[in-house]
Amino acid sequence: MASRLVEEYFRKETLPNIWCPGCSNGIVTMAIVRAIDNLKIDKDKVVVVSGIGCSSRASGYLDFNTLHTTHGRAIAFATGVKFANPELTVIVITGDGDNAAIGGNHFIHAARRNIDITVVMYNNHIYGMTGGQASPTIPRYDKATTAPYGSIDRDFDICKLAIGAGATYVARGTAYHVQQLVKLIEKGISHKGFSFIEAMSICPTYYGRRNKKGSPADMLKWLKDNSIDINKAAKMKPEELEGKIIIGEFVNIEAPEYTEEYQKMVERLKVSVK
Amino acid sequence: MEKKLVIIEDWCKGCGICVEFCPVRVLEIKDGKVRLIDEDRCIKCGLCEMRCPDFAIYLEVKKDVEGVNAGK
Amino acid sequence: MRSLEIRLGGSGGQGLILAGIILAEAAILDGKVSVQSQSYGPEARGGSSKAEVIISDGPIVYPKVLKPDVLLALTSSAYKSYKEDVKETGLIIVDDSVEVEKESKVKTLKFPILKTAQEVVGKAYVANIVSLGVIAELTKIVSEESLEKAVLKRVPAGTEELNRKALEEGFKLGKVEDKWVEQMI
Amino acid sequence: MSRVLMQGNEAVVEGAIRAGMRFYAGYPITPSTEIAELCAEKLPFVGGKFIQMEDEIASMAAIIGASLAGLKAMTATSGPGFSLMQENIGFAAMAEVPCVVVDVQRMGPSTGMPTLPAQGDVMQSRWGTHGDHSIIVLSPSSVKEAYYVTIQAFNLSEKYRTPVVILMDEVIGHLRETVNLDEYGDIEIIERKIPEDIENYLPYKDIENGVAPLIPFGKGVRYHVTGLVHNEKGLPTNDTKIAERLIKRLVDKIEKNKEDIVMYEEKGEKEGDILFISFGSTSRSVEAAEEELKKEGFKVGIFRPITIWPFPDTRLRKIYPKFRKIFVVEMNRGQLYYEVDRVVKREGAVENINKANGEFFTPCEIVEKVKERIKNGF
Repeated sequence: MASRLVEEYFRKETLPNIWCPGCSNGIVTMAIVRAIDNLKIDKDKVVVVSGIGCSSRASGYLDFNTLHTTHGRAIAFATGVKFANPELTVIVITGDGDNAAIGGNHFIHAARRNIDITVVMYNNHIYGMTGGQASPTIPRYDKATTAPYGSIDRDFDICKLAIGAGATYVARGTAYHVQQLVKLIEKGISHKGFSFIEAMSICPTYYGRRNKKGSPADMLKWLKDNSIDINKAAKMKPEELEGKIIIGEFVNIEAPEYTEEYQKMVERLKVSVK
Repeated sequence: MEKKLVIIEDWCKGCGICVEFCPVRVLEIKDGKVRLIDEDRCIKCGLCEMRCPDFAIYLEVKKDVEGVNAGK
Repeated sequence: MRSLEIRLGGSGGQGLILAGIILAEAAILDGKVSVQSQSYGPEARGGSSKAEVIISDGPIVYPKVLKPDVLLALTSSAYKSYKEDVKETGLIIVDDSVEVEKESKVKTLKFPILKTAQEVVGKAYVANIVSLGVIAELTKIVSEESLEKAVLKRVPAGTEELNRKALEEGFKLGKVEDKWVEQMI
Repeated sequence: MSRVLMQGNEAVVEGAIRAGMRFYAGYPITPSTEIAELCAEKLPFVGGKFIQMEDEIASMAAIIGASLAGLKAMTATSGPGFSLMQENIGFAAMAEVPCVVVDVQRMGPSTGMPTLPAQGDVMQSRWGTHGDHSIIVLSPSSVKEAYYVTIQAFNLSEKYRTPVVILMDEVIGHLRETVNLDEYGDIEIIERKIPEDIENYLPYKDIENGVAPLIPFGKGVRYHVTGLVHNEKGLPTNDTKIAERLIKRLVDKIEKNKEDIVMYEEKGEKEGDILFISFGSTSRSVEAAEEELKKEGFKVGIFRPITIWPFPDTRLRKIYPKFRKIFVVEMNRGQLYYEVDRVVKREGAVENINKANGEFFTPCEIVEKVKERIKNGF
């Protein structure tokens, strides 16, 4: 036996998961499951699509319709699934390498279309599956196997990118603030349109060791101590926010949703043909 | 309503997250696995389950006399 | 089995590909078999443009024009590029703005196609339809009725009258006394 | 429908809709763009979906997703886009998702000559994606056949749960011909069957033709689809025995059913001097060349594979011994030639006639090249 959530929503024969000890991917995956459970969505109608990387392995453990695709392309596959059958609830599980580097183009265009897909990006600043290379979200001057002297790249704020590309629900949570993360994911799934939730995660094995971040618990504590709620952040000066993680809801707006717009066009055409 | 803390040893990787975030410090890592030191002091808050990356520790909720499922 | 090859040459934007399609569809309405192909430069307008049509009584195996029986050239460059390919027994139709060789082995006729489109019909862009009128009148490769039907099926809604007039003006231009026409038929 | 003038690209769309295609995702590229444009125009009226994606990688991904969600799906492209699609074509092969990819070939490599024809993607269509797999590739040589071949592409993709490539070329894609599609009469359309017993459904078990019926997402069977090596449930595994069984099944389901899959056409003499082998638009030039050579007293036969991959080798083995010389004519530097040479194990029997400059073969050129090659006898 396992917990009710595991019994109900996981493929038990695939557990234990392959993630390293202390990896927060399991925490975020369970947060997604809690959100689906809270919303009481029929699991036959849920499709979880993932790309390639550590976090993308989550789809295999989950007892939904699951699609583990190619590197960076999860959102493009998900677009096909959702557009073909808009009744399905489509959730994309992706990572910072999968989504912000190789998958960046699909990400911005899905946001632009405002197609009703919820993307949860596990951001651990590193490519874990391939052994710790720098991702587009690695903090500047932090180290990775491909940035042995510290990364000189500027790091990417993916929430800002999502907002710029037209996503209609954008939020950031962390693997420490689990209750809040569950709520943000719930709201993202309920939201009609393209929803993006960035889940700040920890990779104790590659990112943590190389950058001397301590134990998994230390890394979660760091998330706790360095996260600032968006409402509080609004009252703070830029220099006070330097190096901090702003968490909460950035955008929650209504806009025409892609699959509905297509259906409306079809209805209009039917009328005009008659 | 009765709650019981359950540990799935096979799934536990001994990362120690639950130990650190237990508000009453009743968990420890022994031989690479988590262990409940003192059941009486456990307040069944569920924070360990919330942050366990391996789904290896959880509160089992048993139905009470009225038959209300407290899990939902 | 008789088979006629027609090449329409000019510049991009003159509507020659559409003209080729219309000619091919008119032939089908006449109960014949036709194919149409085209080539164009990368530019949608202004580059060179070529459309080809083969009209036959039976199946057409090789779908491209090798030796045109009829060449239409609306520009000098089209004339220069394609005149050598035309069969000796064929016909070259050019716009009167095109300077033609005096010593041409192939029968060559000049018509004010572009001018008629611009000044008589009133729109430069119907030169393609004027051309079709000229070709049909001269060669009888398609019937006038079928050609008119094909034109009206393909031109944009709202331009039917304009194109009908363009076709008529083309027919008028093409009414010339010439032995070649009898040979062709 | 009766007799109409139809473009090759248009015939593909007509065939696809007839076959039940209700999802198209694509990205504009010459000389295939008319396919996307016509799908955008027509699909809303038949209950279908059209989406213009951000690139060809996404287009290929979207049709796989749509197919898993239950719609017959297609994309179309040309060389550069076909290159971009390769990884996800491999995913469709590995995850066994039915879909149809049209490659209207143009002159390459790279950007090449976008408006001019070529047949340089023969090997790419077979081996373009990495790893061992089999694939079905069909090549029509007329507008009418483009319609028929597209319907069969969907049928084969459903029957064998595989991506099917329609290898067209600029000549057939842009050519308009007089066609009467009614002449085909009723064509059988293969639909997806949902099995009675979905309780014990295994998406990757060999039930029939090497595959299990594909139950779309959302129908109550929750299974996993992955590009990783997987067991019958679809779950990833590193078990080398399972891997071997899987790859063998993926290859065998096509190679062992070759006789059901292959289509070809034979014309001219059954034995004689010259056997021409060509496909797609080039076979139109070859047919015209054959007429010329016949007039000059040569005995000429034509073998035209419509299914390029798997190659119809069983049939070719029966035919070729009766000819003295075999010429493979293609608009490339020699690709199908190697496959023919593999089948015909006779020293010096197979020669290639090639052209790779964006020009369509004229019958005359072929005749001249043949005469040049045989001037010192066969």
